[in-house]
Amino acid sequence: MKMFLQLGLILLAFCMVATALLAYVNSFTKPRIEAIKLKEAADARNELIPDSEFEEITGDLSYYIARDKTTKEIKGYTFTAEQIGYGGPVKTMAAVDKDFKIISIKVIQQTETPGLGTNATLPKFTDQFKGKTLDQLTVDKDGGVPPNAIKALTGATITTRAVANAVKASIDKLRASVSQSPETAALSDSTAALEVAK
Amino acid sequence: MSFIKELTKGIIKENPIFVIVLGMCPTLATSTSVENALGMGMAATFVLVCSNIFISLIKNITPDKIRIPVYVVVIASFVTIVDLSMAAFIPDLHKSLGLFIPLIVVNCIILGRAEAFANKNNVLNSIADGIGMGLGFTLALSVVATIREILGNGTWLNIKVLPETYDPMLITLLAPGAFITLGFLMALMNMLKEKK
Amino acid sequence: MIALVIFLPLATNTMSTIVLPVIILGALGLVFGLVLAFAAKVFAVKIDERVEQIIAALPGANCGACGQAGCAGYASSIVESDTPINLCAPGGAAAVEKIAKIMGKTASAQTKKIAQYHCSSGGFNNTKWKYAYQGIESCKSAVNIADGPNLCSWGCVGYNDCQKACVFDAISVDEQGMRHIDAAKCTACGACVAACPRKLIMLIPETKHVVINCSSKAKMPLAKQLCGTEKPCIGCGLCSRKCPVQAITVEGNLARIDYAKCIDCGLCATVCPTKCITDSKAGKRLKAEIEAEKCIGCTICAKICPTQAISGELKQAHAVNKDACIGCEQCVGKCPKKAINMV
Amino acid sequence: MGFLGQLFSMAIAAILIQNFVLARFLGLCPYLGVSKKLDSAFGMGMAVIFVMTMASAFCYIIYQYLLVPYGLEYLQTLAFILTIAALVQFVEMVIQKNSPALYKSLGVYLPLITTNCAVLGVAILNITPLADGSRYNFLWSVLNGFLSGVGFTFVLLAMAGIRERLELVDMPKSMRGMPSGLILAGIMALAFYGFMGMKI
Amino acid sequence: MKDKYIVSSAPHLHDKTTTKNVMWNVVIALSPALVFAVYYWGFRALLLTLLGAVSAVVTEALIQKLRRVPVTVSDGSAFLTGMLLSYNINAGAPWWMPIMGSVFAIAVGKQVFGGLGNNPVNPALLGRAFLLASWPSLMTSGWLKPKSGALSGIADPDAIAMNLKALSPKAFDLVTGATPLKVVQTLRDSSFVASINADAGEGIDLANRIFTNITEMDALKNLFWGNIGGCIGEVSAFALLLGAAYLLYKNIIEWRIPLFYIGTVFVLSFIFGPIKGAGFSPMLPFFHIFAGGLMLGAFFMATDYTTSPLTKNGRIIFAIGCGLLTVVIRFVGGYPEGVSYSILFMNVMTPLIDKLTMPKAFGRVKK
Amino acid sequence: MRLQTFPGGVHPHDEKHFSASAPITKAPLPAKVAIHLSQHIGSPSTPVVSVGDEVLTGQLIAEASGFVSLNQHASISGKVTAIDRFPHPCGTSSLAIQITGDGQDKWVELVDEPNFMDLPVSEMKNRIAAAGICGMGGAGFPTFVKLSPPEDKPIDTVILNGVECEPFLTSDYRLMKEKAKDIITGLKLIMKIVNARKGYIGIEANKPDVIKEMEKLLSSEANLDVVGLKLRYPQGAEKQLIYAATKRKVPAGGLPMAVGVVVQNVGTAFAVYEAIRYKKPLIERIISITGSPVAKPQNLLARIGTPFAELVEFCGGTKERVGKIISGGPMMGFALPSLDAGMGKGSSGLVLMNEKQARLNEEGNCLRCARCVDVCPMNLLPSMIAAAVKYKNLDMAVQAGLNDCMKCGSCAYVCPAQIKLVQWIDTGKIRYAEAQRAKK
Ligand SMILES: Cc1cc2nc3c(=O)[nH]c(=O)nc-3n(C[C@H](O)[C@H](O)[C@H](O)COP(=O)(O)O)c2cc1C
Ligand SMILES: Cc1cc2nc3c(=O)[nH]c(=O)nc-3n(C[C@H](O)[C@H](O)[C@H](O)COP(=O)(O)O)c2cc1C
Ligand SMILES: Cc1cc2nc3c(=O)[nH]c(=O)nc-3n(C[C@H](O)[C@H](O)[C@H](O)COP(=O)(O)O)c2cc1C
Ligand SMILES: Cc1cc2nc3c(=O)[nH]c(=O)nc-3n(C[C@H](O)[C@H](O)[C@H](O)CO)c2cc1C
Ligand code: SF4
Ligand code: SF4
Ligand code: SF4
Ligand code: SF4
Ligand code: FES
Repeated sequence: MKMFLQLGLILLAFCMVATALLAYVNSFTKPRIEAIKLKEAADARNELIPDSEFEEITGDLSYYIARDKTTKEIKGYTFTAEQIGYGGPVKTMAAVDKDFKIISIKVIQQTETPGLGTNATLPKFTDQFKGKTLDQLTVDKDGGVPPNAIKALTGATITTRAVANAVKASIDKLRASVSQSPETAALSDSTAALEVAK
Repeated sequence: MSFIKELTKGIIKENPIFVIVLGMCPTLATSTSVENALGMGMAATFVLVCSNIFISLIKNITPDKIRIPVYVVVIASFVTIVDLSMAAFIPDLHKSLGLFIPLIVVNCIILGRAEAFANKNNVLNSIADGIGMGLGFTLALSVVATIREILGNGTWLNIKVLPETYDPMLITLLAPGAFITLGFLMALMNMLKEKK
Repeated sequence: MIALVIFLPLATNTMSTIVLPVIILGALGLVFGLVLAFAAKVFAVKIDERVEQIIAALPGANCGACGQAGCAGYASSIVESDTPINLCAPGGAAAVEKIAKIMGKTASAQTKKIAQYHCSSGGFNNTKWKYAYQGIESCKSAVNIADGPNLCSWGCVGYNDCQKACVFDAISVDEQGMRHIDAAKCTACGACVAACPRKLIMLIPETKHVVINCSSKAKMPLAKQLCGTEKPCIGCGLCSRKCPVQAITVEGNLARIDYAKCIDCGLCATVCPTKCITDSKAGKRLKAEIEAEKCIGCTICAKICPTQAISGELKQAHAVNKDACIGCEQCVGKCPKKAINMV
Repeated sequence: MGFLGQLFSMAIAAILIQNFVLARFLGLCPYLGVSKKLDSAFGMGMAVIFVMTMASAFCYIIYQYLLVPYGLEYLQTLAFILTIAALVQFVEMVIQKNSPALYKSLGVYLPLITTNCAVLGVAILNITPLADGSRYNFLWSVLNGFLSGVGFTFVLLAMAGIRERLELVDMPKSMRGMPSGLILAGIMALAFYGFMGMKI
Repeated sequence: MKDKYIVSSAPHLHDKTTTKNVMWNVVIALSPALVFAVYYWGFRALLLTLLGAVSAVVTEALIQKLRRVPVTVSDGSAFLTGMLLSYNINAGAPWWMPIMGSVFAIAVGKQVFGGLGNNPVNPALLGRAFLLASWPSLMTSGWLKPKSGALSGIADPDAIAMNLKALSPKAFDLVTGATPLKVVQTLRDSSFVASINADAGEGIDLANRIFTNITEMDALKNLFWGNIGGCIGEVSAFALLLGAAYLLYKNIIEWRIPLFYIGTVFVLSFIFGPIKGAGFSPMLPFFHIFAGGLMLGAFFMATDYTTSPLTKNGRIIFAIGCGLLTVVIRFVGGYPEGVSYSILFMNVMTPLIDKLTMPKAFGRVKK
Repeated sequence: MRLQTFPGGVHPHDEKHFSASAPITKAPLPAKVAIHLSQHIGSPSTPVVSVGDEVLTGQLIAEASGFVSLNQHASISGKVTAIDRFPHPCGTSSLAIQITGDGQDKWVELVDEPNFMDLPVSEMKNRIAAAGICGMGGAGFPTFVKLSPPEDKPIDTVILNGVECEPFLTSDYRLMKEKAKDIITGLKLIMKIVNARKGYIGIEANKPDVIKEMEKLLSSEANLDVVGLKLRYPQGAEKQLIYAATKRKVPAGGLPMAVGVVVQNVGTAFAVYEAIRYKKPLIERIISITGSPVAKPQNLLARIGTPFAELVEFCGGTKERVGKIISGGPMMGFALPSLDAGMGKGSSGLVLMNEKQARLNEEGNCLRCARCVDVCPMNLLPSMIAAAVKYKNLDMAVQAGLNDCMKCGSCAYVCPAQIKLVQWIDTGKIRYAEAQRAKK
C-alpha cells in the first residue's frame, strides 16, 4: 500500500511541477502567440487591400469587409479559401473589390511538393490572378484561353486547380452572402443612390 | 578529462544519426533545407541538454517502475516550452518545422540519452553529453540538408549556388530522396571507417 | 481524487490559469502512478536477474542494431539462447565487457590459447594436386569430391574456409596463398577449428612454441610423395623418444603433442628428420643458473628437471649443467627461494 | 458513402496513400531497426497496432474531456505522452504476467514503442482538424489509430521480407545494415508513389 | 594443373542457356519495338535508347571497378536495364534524361545490393520512378507526335478535330496533345467535362463522343500498330507481342505472369471500365490491354526474373496483383498509367509472396 | 501406347548413339582386381581371407557384417595380395581386397536348378543374400533386404527400372535387348518373393525396340505390363518412376514400400535370376564404356574390380585428349581423378569427355530465374537452398527442401548462372548432419 501511494505521489508531484511550469510559460507566451496570429492575419489583409480597416462578418463564409480608412467607403472583401491540392489542403487568402474582381491573392498555407506545388506561393503565380473576374478563373489546361485564364504552374496542375477553383467557389459564396446581408445591401444601395445623385 | 570526452564523442564517434541511428524521423523530415535543419537541431539540442540535466538530477528519486513516465513528463515539458516560445518569438521557423516540434518528445535520441546516459551519470557529464549529442545531431542534419537543398533547390541556406539552368532534382526534397541521401552518407561513413 | 471533486466545480475563468491545469495533470499523474504501482504489484514476474543486469549494462537505446527487439529482448536472448554478446553497436566494447562479466564467460581466466595450423602445405606452390577441381571455392565442399583436390588427403585444401570463418580478421593469406594466424588478433573463438574440414587447426596454449606441422597419416614413403612441402610427419617416432616428458605419442603414422604435458623445451624439433616440427623459440632459449647464495639445497629443482641437468647434495647449493639444460624453465617457478634465473 | 465505404477509404489512405512511415516520416527508428527478421517484424507490428489503437482511444478521451473543456490544449503533448508511456508500461506488465508466450513474441517490443513517434503522431493527428475543419469522433479516431498501425505493420513486413532475402546475397560491405536499409526505404517510398493523388 | 583431369561435382552436363544469352535474347526480343519507334518518331528514339543503354553499361562497369569485383557488363543485363529504362521515357525527352535514369537505376537500383540478381525491385522501373519524381513536368508532357496520326490515337483526328475545334478548343487540345490513357483519365475528370462546354449536357455528350471514338476499331488499330503518343518502348503492341512470342518460344519467359497480368487487366476493365456518363463499350478491355505500357510491362518487366516470385503460384498472385493495381491506378489514381508503379509495388511484395507460397516437397503432406 | 511421366524434369540430349548398337561383349580377364568392402549401402563387409590365400572365381572373400550389408566374392581366381586402401569407383579410396589373377579363371561349383521357380521363398532369399547382390541401378542397396519388407508393409507391385534416363549409358538397354526373357523370369521371381500381384517394366520412349519386344513377350501375362515413359530426366528415379507407373506418391523421407511398391533395376532382376537358378554370385556386370574420346564405345560384360584403365584399353583406347572421367552417368556420376579405380557392383557406365565438354563455366550470381524451381522433380526451391547454405542459414535451407533433395542434378543442369546447386546442397547436407551431431 505504501508503495502504491509512493509511486502515485511521485508521479503526481512531477506532473504538477511540470504543469505548473508550463502553465506559467503559457501564461506569457499565449497572449504573444495570439497577438502574432492576429497581426499576421491583419498584415496579410493589409497587404492585399492596403490602407483599409476591416470588419469581420461570420457566416457560411467568413469574410472581412474592407473600408477605406478615411472615406469609410467599401473597398472590397477579403476571405480565405481552401481546397485539397496534391499533398493536402491549400489555403489561399484573396481580396476582391466590390465588383468581385480580384485585387490580389496570397497562398498562406500549403504542404505541396517543394519545387512544384510550392511555386504557387510565388508572386509569379499569384500576380496573374490580379484583375481577374469570376469567369476568367479557369485553368488554361481546363480550356481557359489566356489571358482570360490562369496559366498552370509547370507540372503542378493539381495545385493550380486547387487555388483557382477554391477562390472561384469562395467568390461565388461571397456574392451570395453579400447580396443577402441587409447591411451591405443597404450600403451598396446608398452608393448606388449616390451615383444616381451625381 | 571526461567532460571534453563526453562532449566530443557525440559529434563523430557516437553520432546519434550516423552511428546510433536514432531520431530518424526529424532527420528525414526537417532536412529539406539547411535553415530548417539548424532550427530543428537547435531546438532538439536545447531539449536534450535540459532533460539530461534534469534527469541526472532526479535519477535517484525516481522508482524504477515509473521511470519512463517520469522521464517522459520531464522531456515533454521542455519540448512544450520550446514549442510555445518558438511560436511566440520566432514564428516563421516554428511554422516551417510544424508537427515535428512536438514530436521532439519522442525523438528517440532524447529518451535514448536519458535512459542510456543521464540516468547513470552526473550532471556535468550529462550536460556535456547533451551538448555533444545535440551538436552531432545538428551537424548530421545539416549535412543531409545541405545535399538535399543544393540538389533539390539549387540553393544553400537560401543562397543560389547552382546556375539558373539547373533543373532541380526534385526527388531529393521528397521522402525517397531523403532516405537515399542518408543511406549513401552512411555508406560513405562505413567506407571511411573501413579504410582506417 | 478528493481534490478533483472539490476543485472541478470551481473551474471557471476566474480560477487561476495555473492551479487548474496543475490539478488536472497532477490527478492524471496520480492515477497513472497508482495504476502502474498496482500493476507492478499484481503482475510482478520473477525474471532472471542476469537479464536485468544485462539490461542495465546495455545503453538502453532500444535501437534494434543487435537484430533483437530492443535491449530487453537482446538481454533475454543472451541469457536464454546463447546469442553472441558483442552485437550491441552503441554499447561497444564496454558493454561487451560488462555482459561477459555477468554471463560468467571466464575464458580470460584460463591461459590464453591461440589457433595453430597443423599442416605446412597449402597455397599455390606448396601443394601437389590430384586433379583440376572445378566447383565451389570452399574447403568443406571441395573435400567431398574424390577426397579433395590435393594429393594429401589430410592436408590443406587451400580454399580458405578458415579465413572466412574468422570474424576477428586474425587469419591472413599471403601472396603465396599461405595462411597465417595473427596471434595478437586471435581470440581462440574456435570458429576456424570448426570450419576446417581437414581438422588442421587446433587451439594450443599461447605459451607453447612447438608445433607438429602435419596431420598426414600416410605411411613413410607415401607421405613424402604426397606432401606439397615435403615436410610431412612420417611417424618415425624419433620425437616421441626424445621427449623428456613423454608428451608426444605416435598413432597411425602421426605424432601428436599433448600440450598438458609439453614443457616447451623444443627437443623434439631438433630431432625431427623431416623438419616437420617447428619451434619458434629455437635458439632463443636461455639456460638456468642457480644463485648459490640463495639456494638452500631443497632438491626440488633437481627432481623436476626433465634432463637431470641439476645436481647437488641435500642442503648444499645446487648447480646446473649448462650442456644438459634445455631451457624449459620448469625449475624456475618451483624454486621456493627464487634462486634460479634464466640467462 | 456508407460506413463501410468510409472505412475502406480510410484504410486505403492509412495503408497505401498516407502511410505513416513512407509518406509521413513517422516511426522510422523501429522501421529501420526491427526489420531484419520477419518474425520480429511481425511481433513489432502487432504491438504497434495494439498500442496505436489503445493510445488513440485514451488520448482522444483525455483531450476531449479533460483538456478541451478547460482550454488546456497547450498541454496536449505532455498529457498524451504521459498517457502513452503509462499505457505501454501497463500493457507490458499485464502481458508479461498473463501470457509469457505472448510476451515473448510481442511484449519485448513494447518498450521500444514509447519512443516511437508514430504513436504520438497518430494521437496528435487524430485531434488535428481535417481539411473541412471537422475532427474525427471517438470511433473514427480509434479506427484511424488501428489502420495507421496496420499501415505501419504492412510496410514493416514488406521491408523485413526484402531484408531477409538480402541476407542471402553478397552485398558490398559498406552497404550492409543501415545504408541498404535506408536506400530500401527510399525505394519503397518511390514504389508507393503510385498511390499518390489517388481519389477514393 | 593443366595436365590433370577435371573433377567436379555432378551433374557433368549443362544446358546451353547462360545468363549472357538469356539477356541478349531479351534485347533481341525488344528490338522490333525499337524499329517501330524509329519509324514513328525518327532517329531520336534510337539515340535516346542507346544513350540509356550505354550509360547503364558504363555505370555498371565503373562501379564494379570501384568495388574491385569482376566487371560483368558483357552479360548484357545492364544494357537491358538501360534499354528498358529508355523504353520508359518519351521520345521527346531531353537527351540527359535516359542517362540520369540509367545511372540511378544501376547505381541505386542494382549495385547497391551487389549487382545482378540481388536487386529487390526492377532497376529500370525504379529509374523511371526516379525520373518521374525528379522532373515530373518533363516526364509527363512534350509527347512527340507519331509520323502519322494523333498522339491520343483517336481514329479520326481530323474529322473530329473539325468539330472539336469549333465546339471546344480545349477538347481539341486534349485529343491532339496527349497519350490515349491521359485522354481517358481526363475524360473521367468531372471538372474537365464540366468545363469543355458551357452547356453541361453538351459537355458530357462531347466527352462521350471522344471516348467512344477512342475505343473504336480504327483507334484500336492505331494502338496496335503504335500510331499514338507514348513512351519509346510502348509504341506498338504488335512489335512487343512479336518479341514476346520469341521469348516464349525460347523458353526465356514463362507464360504465367503475362497471361494473368493481362488477363486481370482485361477482366477488371471489362467490369469497371465504363466511365461516368459514357455508355458501355465492348472494346474497352481491348483498349486497356493495348494502351500504355501494359504489353511492355507484362512481357518484359513484370517477368524480370530477379524481382518476381520464385514459385509458380507466387507468380500468379504477383501477376494478379499487378493487374489489379494497374487498373486501380488507371481508374482512380493520380496518374493516367499504372503499369510501372504496380510492378514496382508488387516487386516490394515479392519476398512475402515467396514466403507464403513456399512449395511442399513431392510426397510431403500438408500439416 | 500413352507415355507416362512425372512433374518437373529436364531434357538433356541422350547421347546414347555412341554405344547403343554395340552388343554385349565379354571383357578380357583382368590381371588384378580390387574388390571393395563397401560397394553398397550399409556396413562394410568383413574379409574372410587373408593376404596370401588362394581363391577361386566366385569364392566368398568377405561376408556381410550385419543385416544391411553384403557378401563379396572373388571375381577372378588367384592369390590375395593385399587388403588395403584402393581407389574406389566413386572417386575416393577405401579398403579393398586385392587379388592377383592366375589367368585361369577357376570357378567355384555352380548348379542349374531345374525347378528353380518352385523353390521356397526363404531359399530364394538365401540364394540372393549369398550371391551378394545389391541394386545395380546405382544406389547399391542390398537386394535381399529390399525383398524382405516388414510384415505390416505388404507389397503389391514390383516395378523393374529399365528407364536408363542417364544420357550416354546403354548397359540396361543392351541387357533388356539381349536377355529379355531372363529379366522377365527375374521379375516373376521377385514378385513371388514379395508376394506381389502386379509387375511393371518401365522403359523410356527412346528404346522403342525394347518396348515392342517386351510387350510381345508380356502379351500373354495378365499381371505383367510394360510402362512406356516419356523421355525426361530423371525418369528413372524411384519416386518419379513409381508416380509415373502407378500415380502413387511415396511420402517424403519414406520408402517405396510405404506405398506397396518395390523397384528393382533390370540388371538386378537378371542377377536375381542367375543367383536363384545357378547360385551364381554377383561377380560380373554390364558396363557401358562410352563418350566421344573412346575409340570404340562398347557394352562390356566385365568382372567386378576390373580397373577402368583396362576396360578403356579394350575399347581401343582414347582418340582425343580426355578432360574428364565419369564413373556412372553424366548427371549423377562421379568424376574420377584417374582411371586407376576398378568397377563396382553399381558401375553401369564409364563416360569419358573431351576437354571442351568437360570445361564448366564460372559460377555467376543467381538471377532468381526460377528455372531450377520449375524443373525440380521434388518440388523444392534449389536456388534458395543453395543461397541459404552459402550464408549458413540451415533453417531456411531445410525449409526450402534441403533434406528432400535426391541430388538428381536437374536444377544445376538448367541454371543459366551455372550455380553448382547440387554441390551446395551436398555441402548443406553435410553441415546439417554436423549440426545435428553437435546438438546431441
Ligand atoms: C513526386 C511528384 C510530386 C508532385 N507534386 C505535385 C504538386 O505538388 N502539385 C501538383 O499539382 N502536382 C504534383 N505532381 C503531379 C504531376 O506533376 C502532374 O503534372 C500532375 O499530375 C498534373 O498533370 P498535368 O499537368 O499533365 O495535368 C507531382 C508528381 C510527382 C511525381
Ligand atoms: C537406410 C535404408 C533402408 C532401406 N530400406 C528399404 C526397405 O526396407 N525396403 C525397400 O524396398 N527399400 C529399402 N531401401 C532402398 C530404397 O528404397 C532405395 O531403393 C534406395 O535408397 C536407392 O534408391 P535410389 O537409387 O532411387 O535413390 C532402403 C534404403 C536405405 C538408405
Ligand atoms: C536421379 C536418379 C535417376 C535414376 N535413374 C535410374 C535409371 O535410369 N535406371 C535405374 O535402374 N535406376 C535409376 N535410379 C536409381 C533408382 O532410383 C532406384 O534406386 C533403382 O531403380 C532401384 O533398383 P536397384 O535397387 O535394383 O538398383 C536413379 C536414381 C536417381 C536418384
Ligand atoms: C525476361 C527478362 C526481363 C527483364 N526485365 C527487366 C526489367 O524490366 N528491368 C531491368 O532493369 N532489367 C530487366 N531484365 C534484366 C535483368 O534481369 C536485370 O538487369 C536484373 O534485374 C538485375 O539484377 C530482364 C531480364 C529478363 C531475362
Ligand atoms: S577463427 Fe577464432 S580461433 Fe581461429 S584464428 Fe580467428 S580468432 Fe583465432
Ligand atoms: S580450412 Fe583447413 S583446408 Fe581450408 S584453407 Fe583452412 S586450413 Fe586449409
Ligand atoms: S534440388 Fe535436388 S531434387 Fe531438386 S532438381 Fe536439384 S538436385 Fe534434383
Ligand atoms: S536456375 Fe540458377 S539462376 Fe535461376 S534461380 Fe535457380 S539458381 Fe538462380
Ligand atoms: S524519431 Fe521517429 S521513430 Fe525514432
